[in-house]
Amino acid sequence: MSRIGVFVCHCGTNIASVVDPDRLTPAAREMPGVVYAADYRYMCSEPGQQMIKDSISEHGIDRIVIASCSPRMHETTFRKMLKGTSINPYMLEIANIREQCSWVHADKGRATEKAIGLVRMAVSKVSKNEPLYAQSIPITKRALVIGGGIAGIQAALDIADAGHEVVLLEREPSIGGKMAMLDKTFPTLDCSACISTPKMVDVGAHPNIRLMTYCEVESVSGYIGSFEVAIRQKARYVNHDICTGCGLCETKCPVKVDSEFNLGLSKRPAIYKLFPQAVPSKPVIDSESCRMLKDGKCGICAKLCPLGCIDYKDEARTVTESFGAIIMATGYQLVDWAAMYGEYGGGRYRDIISGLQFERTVNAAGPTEGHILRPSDGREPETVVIVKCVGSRDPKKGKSYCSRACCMYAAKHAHQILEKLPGSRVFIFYIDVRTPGKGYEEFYDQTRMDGAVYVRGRISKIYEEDGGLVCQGEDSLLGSQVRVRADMVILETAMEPSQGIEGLTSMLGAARDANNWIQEAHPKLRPVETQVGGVFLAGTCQGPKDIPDTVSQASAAAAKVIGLLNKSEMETSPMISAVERDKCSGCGACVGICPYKAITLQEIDDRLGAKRIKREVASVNSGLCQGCGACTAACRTGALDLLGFRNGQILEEVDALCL
Amino acid sequence: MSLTEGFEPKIIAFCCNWCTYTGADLAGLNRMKYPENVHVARVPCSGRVNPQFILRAFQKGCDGVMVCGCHPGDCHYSTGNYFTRRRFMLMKRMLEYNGIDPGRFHARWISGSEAAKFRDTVAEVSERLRKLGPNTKYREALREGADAGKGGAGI
Amino acid sequence: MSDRQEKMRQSAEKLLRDGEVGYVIGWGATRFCDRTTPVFIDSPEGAASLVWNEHAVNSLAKYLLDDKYPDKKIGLFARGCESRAVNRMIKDNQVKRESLYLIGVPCDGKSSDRCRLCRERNPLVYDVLLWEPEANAAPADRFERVRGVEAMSPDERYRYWGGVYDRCIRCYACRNACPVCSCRECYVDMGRTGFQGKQHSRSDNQIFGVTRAFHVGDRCIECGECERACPMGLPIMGQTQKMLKEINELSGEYECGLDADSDSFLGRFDLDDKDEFM
Amino acid sequence: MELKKDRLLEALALLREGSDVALPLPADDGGEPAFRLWDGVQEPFLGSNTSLPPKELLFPRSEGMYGYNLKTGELSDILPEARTAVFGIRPCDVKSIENLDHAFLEKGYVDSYYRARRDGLTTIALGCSEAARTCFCDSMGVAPGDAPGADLMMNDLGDAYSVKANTEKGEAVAKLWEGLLSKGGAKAPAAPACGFSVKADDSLPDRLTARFDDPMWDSLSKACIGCGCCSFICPTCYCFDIGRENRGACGTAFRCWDSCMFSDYSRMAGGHNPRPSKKERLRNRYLHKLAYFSQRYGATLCVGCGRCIDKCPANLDITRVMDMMEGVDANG
Repeated sequence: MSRIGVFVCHCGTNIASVVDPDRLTPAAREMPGVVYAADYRYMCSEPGQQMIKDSISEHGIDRIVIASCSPRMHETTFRKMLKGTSINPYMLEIANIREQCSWVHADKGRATEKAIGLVRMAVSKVSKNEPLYAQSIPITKRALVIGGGIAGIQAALDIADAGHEVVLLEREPSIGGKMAMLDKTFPTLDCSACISTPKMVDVGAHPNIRLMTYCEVESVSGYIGSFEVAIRQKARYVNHDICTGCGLCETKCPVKVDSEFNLGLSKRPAIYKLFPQAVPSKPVIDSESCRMLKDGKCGICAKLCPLGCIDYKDEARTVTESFGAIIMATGYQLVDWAAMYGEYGGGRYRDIISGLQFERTVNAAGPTEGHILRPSDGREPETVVIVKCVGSRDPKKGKSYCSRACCMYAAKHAHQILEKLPGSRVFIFYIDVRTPGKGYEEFYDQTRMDGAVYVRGRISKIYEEDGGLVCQGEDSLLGSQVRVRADMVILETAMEPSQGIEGLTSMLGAARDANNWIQEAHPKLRPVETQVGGVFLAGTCQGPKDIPDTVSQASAAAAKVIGLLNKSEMETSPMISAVERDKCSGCGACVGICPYKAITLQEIDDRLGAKRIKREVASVNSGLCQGCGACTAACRTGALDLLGFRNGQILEEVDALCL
Repeated sequence: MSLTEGFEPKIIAFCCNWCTYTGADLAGLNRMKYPENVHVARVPCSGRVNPQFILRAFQKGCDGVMVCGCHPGDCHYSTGNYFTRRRFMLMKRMLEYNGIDPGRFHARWISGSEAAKFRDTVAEVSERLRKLGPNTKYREALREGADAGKGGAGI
Repeated sequence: MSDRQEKMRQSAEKLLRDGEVGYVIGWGATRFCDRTTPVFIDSPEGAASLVWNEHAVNSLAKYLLDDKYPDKKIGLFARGCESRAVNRMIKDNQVKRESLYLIGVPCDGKSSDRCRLCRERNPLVYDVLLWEPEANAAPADRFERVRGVEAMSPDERYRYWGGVYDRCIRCYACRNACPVCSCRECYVDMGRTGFQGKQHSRSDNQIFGVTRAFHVGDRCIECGECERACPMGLPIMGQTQKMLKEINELSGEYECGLDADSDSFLGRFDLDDKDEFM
Repeated sequence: MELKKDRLLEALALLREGSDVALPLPADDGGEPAFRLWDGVQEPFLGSNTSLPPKELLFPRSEGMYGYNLKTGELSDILPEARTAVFGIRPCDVKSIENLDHAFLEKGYVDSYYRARRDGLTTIALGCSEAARTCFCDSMGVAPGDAPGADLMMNDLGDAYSVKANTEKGEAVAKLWEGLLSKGGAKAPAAPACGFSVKADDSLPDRLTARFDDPMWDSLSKACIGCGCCSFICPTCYCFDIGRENRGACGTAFRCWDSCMFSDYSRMAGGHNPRPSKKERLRNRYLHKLAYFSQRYGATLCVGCGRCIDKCPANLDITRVMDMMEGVDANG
């Protein structure tokens, strides 16, 4: 018979206020196999853990049940604690009497009754637990960073500086991401390029970083320590090994298409660098618009190129690389406000632009060399209206969340307009002004001092009237309708996950939250990790945030990867499938179920009476198996069982519940 | 006073650790309230739930059984819930074909962020089972009432 | 009928004389004229005891599992149901095609209710074919009985199946006659894993009935041997055919044992499988 | 004495006041007829013998033995207190009950559960008027028309049944039916002979055990599929397995039918099995039925009811080994 110890946690009042420990602990003492039961205010605290360790040695306990918060919170904590005792860390079961009992039930009596049921289930399950021992798997000392924005750049640099090899993957022809588009950054108003371009150059020159631009992830297999990633290099039609980036080819290309980088405010040729400071500063040919590639006529760039870098026959190639860890830094994109809000003209009025389009307009390297001009007639606007929370905080038509950074960059835009166009007037329509960072509130005060007029209320309609844009809304502080004739309107639109995030996350097995942002493992405990071992995340792909938060998250994710790659081996969870050979008939029903291809049929020698025979049995590769258990349900005879969640254990839980 | 007044159904819910169990925890974090009838048994993936556990649960005394997992496509182990779907599309029909009342077995996809959906599902199942009353099926000895111990040789 | 019997005897005798097979599995006479019993002929003279008449009802394929590692090939007379069972056991990795010598004997319909359901009289796989294939008789409506039970109310259904499983004596003839049941050790014999008690109670019988249907349902070749073998005449196929009916509805026309490599329904998945668990 | 046929139900109803009455009853949904407790209304099935033997009256498929509580260490016995009268039991089944008595009550060990049911049982035998195809009871020392071991013997005289009491229990029943019985009950018509006969004399046990290593066992057992059908419908198979049903700290131990034909019947810890293949198991079953039991108790265990011949999925036939002993093999 097992000697079980049950330890009930009060969790301060979180549990004890609803589940009565003075009824639960004695009830636990009565359960079959329980030799000791005690309760304490904070079981996960140092004295709490010490009390458990002392009781174990004192009462000869060989397995424990802790009735406390969710196992997702402190199962690892209590397992580490058990490492210091005579008990194997897996002789532990946790009854979740907080998140799934005291916090969700009001009636004290019935909640305690349920807690007793949950503890009985845990006690019956632990009676069938067995000691398990971790295995170790090799770690490939290379990291993959997906996404070349500031998050990816910062993470790649940190990992590379720590001496590990990094591959930085970017979908666009150049790294830089959204930050490269910006003019100034708040709150210090230092120029965005002065921060990001040096880092981009460092990335380009770093011996440990291999830059793979114009590439996409095609497929991912394997698991932490040995991911196999197939990377599809899109056809560039320019040989980057020889090209010096002189730019001659770009000058004569007859094609003029909208520049994605300048968000349609200017045109670009078919052979182009994303922006002047691009890294790598070498052009690519856009196969959709290049006349030579589409209809076989032209070829001017090939004639012009002194080194003959142009190769119209170039094809996409796929290369498979192995990595120990992956960081997702895929960033964000702005919502399509025109589709969301017909009231703002639905995109008909050219002088209504998004925040990023304004960044390009005010940027010295932008289409207007930094002069704030109206896209329609190129005149300098006198009155500018900035509308905040366009698409954010609007569950009905847009996104329910706040996009965090717009309050600050709206103030920045106002400051830039007032500075560059003396005598101009700026109205900012807001619901709230959120300035949660260091120096943010002071920046906002300064903007108001500079003369930006903050009007509290939403703009309900914008329409054109004799050359100007009438913004009609309300001023909820004055409680009156407001109409402003503006020459230009900037909409500070909501952020949303970048296009294609669904495909990437399903390939990696990472989950997404209700708004499609990548789901972090735990907001406080593991903010830069995903639920998939070895897959981390940084920046706005996890949710809207500003550049300071993005950079700190990038360094945090890099630190996690460095921690992983510093080890040559890593312990894996021992809760994986195991085969009982003399029960296995070798039918192979399990082989096709395993998503990790961890099960193969293996020939073994055996004896049938006096006769020597060879027969096939299933065998589980402990490195590949992630312990999902889908194979065990396919095994009819129960030869394949999941350690830690054995059929016997789960059935005990079912029986215990039904007493 | 209906027959099932004061009857508290006993429901076991096999919840996948990565989605539904997380959603249930999230419901706790948000202090949502739901009936006490559902006891959660954590499994690594809904694919781990062997349809035979359901038969066992009904035999041993559960009034209702739930199997909850990630939405297809979100499985932490990528394909676990595709198998769950097929297995329980069949087992649900086999149970009803063998006489188990249709309201007693439920399989639902509840993701880690759908705390409200977890609460509503639990409330809905508990209420429905409170109306259905206790499950007497799948638990008898041989002939209804014939006890193998006392006389008549249990035939 | 007797010239076919003669052909069978000659082919068996020749195989045994040439030493191409270790033994041949066929049907032999019993004390009663309307019953045959499987015989295992291992000498050319023994071939004379082979019998072929409308009472050769037993399906012979399952005996291959008693000798999974033969020194020489095993001869087996194969009708439609035997060949589907052989396909089944090959796919389940229990028998190797190269250790079998299949003597194709197209079936002319035997005197058992299980033949009512027959959809394939001619052997789908064989090494030699002794006579011309037979025309398939129009099979009975495949899911007629299942629809009958489905039409009942839940309580009626429970009483119907409850009555059936009251009479089950757990002799496991259904399991031991079934070519799909090829586990080394059946889950029901393993009390320790706790899935199922050894107790003969209505609920344990029900659980055995439904569990076995679930285990074999998506691989069942519908030969009907389980019902023929059951001493208590229980409608065992009623359970497995419910599984097949549902699989047909969920993923289109579905029949097992027609070849030796197609995957079973529960062994694979489609992204756009029907889903009602949203 | 004699009981008119049309007064049979009346007589059985009288019996039913004092104790349960078990009759061979047709199954309510077209299944096999079997001995079941009579509800006082249903017409008994007297056409031929039932496929499930009456042994369930004494040795049910599954019965609780004792309850226990792990926490308190308390044990509680579960003794059946059954008082049953069974009508329509055939001479071969009456002989099988005698054989069960040997196994359960003699040689120094009395099975208390069997004892309790056996004491409460009154057997009212009914002689056979015609033999089923698979019957061979007259070869096994059982008279189709007479059952000396029964408490009360009745034979079908056409429009009435002759009634002869053999034991006090029989006399008690005869006394109970006094009002219904009438004079007559002359000698019963000659009992029918079985369709075939086999030689099962006193020397069979020794001759059989002598051929323990004979290759005939191989050919006999090849067609067996190893199910428990023959054991569970055999009136004289009495093997059982013991299991436990736990519900938390308390539980009950039960015993249920087991069959020596199962592959795991004689498997020991560590996997060794003295009877690893069908050959050993079938040989053991036939030798137990025809040799070992008579060597130990002096009576052949097989009573020739023919149920195993009728119901075997592979049509094996125990009489074939007896024919082979005589150098004749009916199967050729």
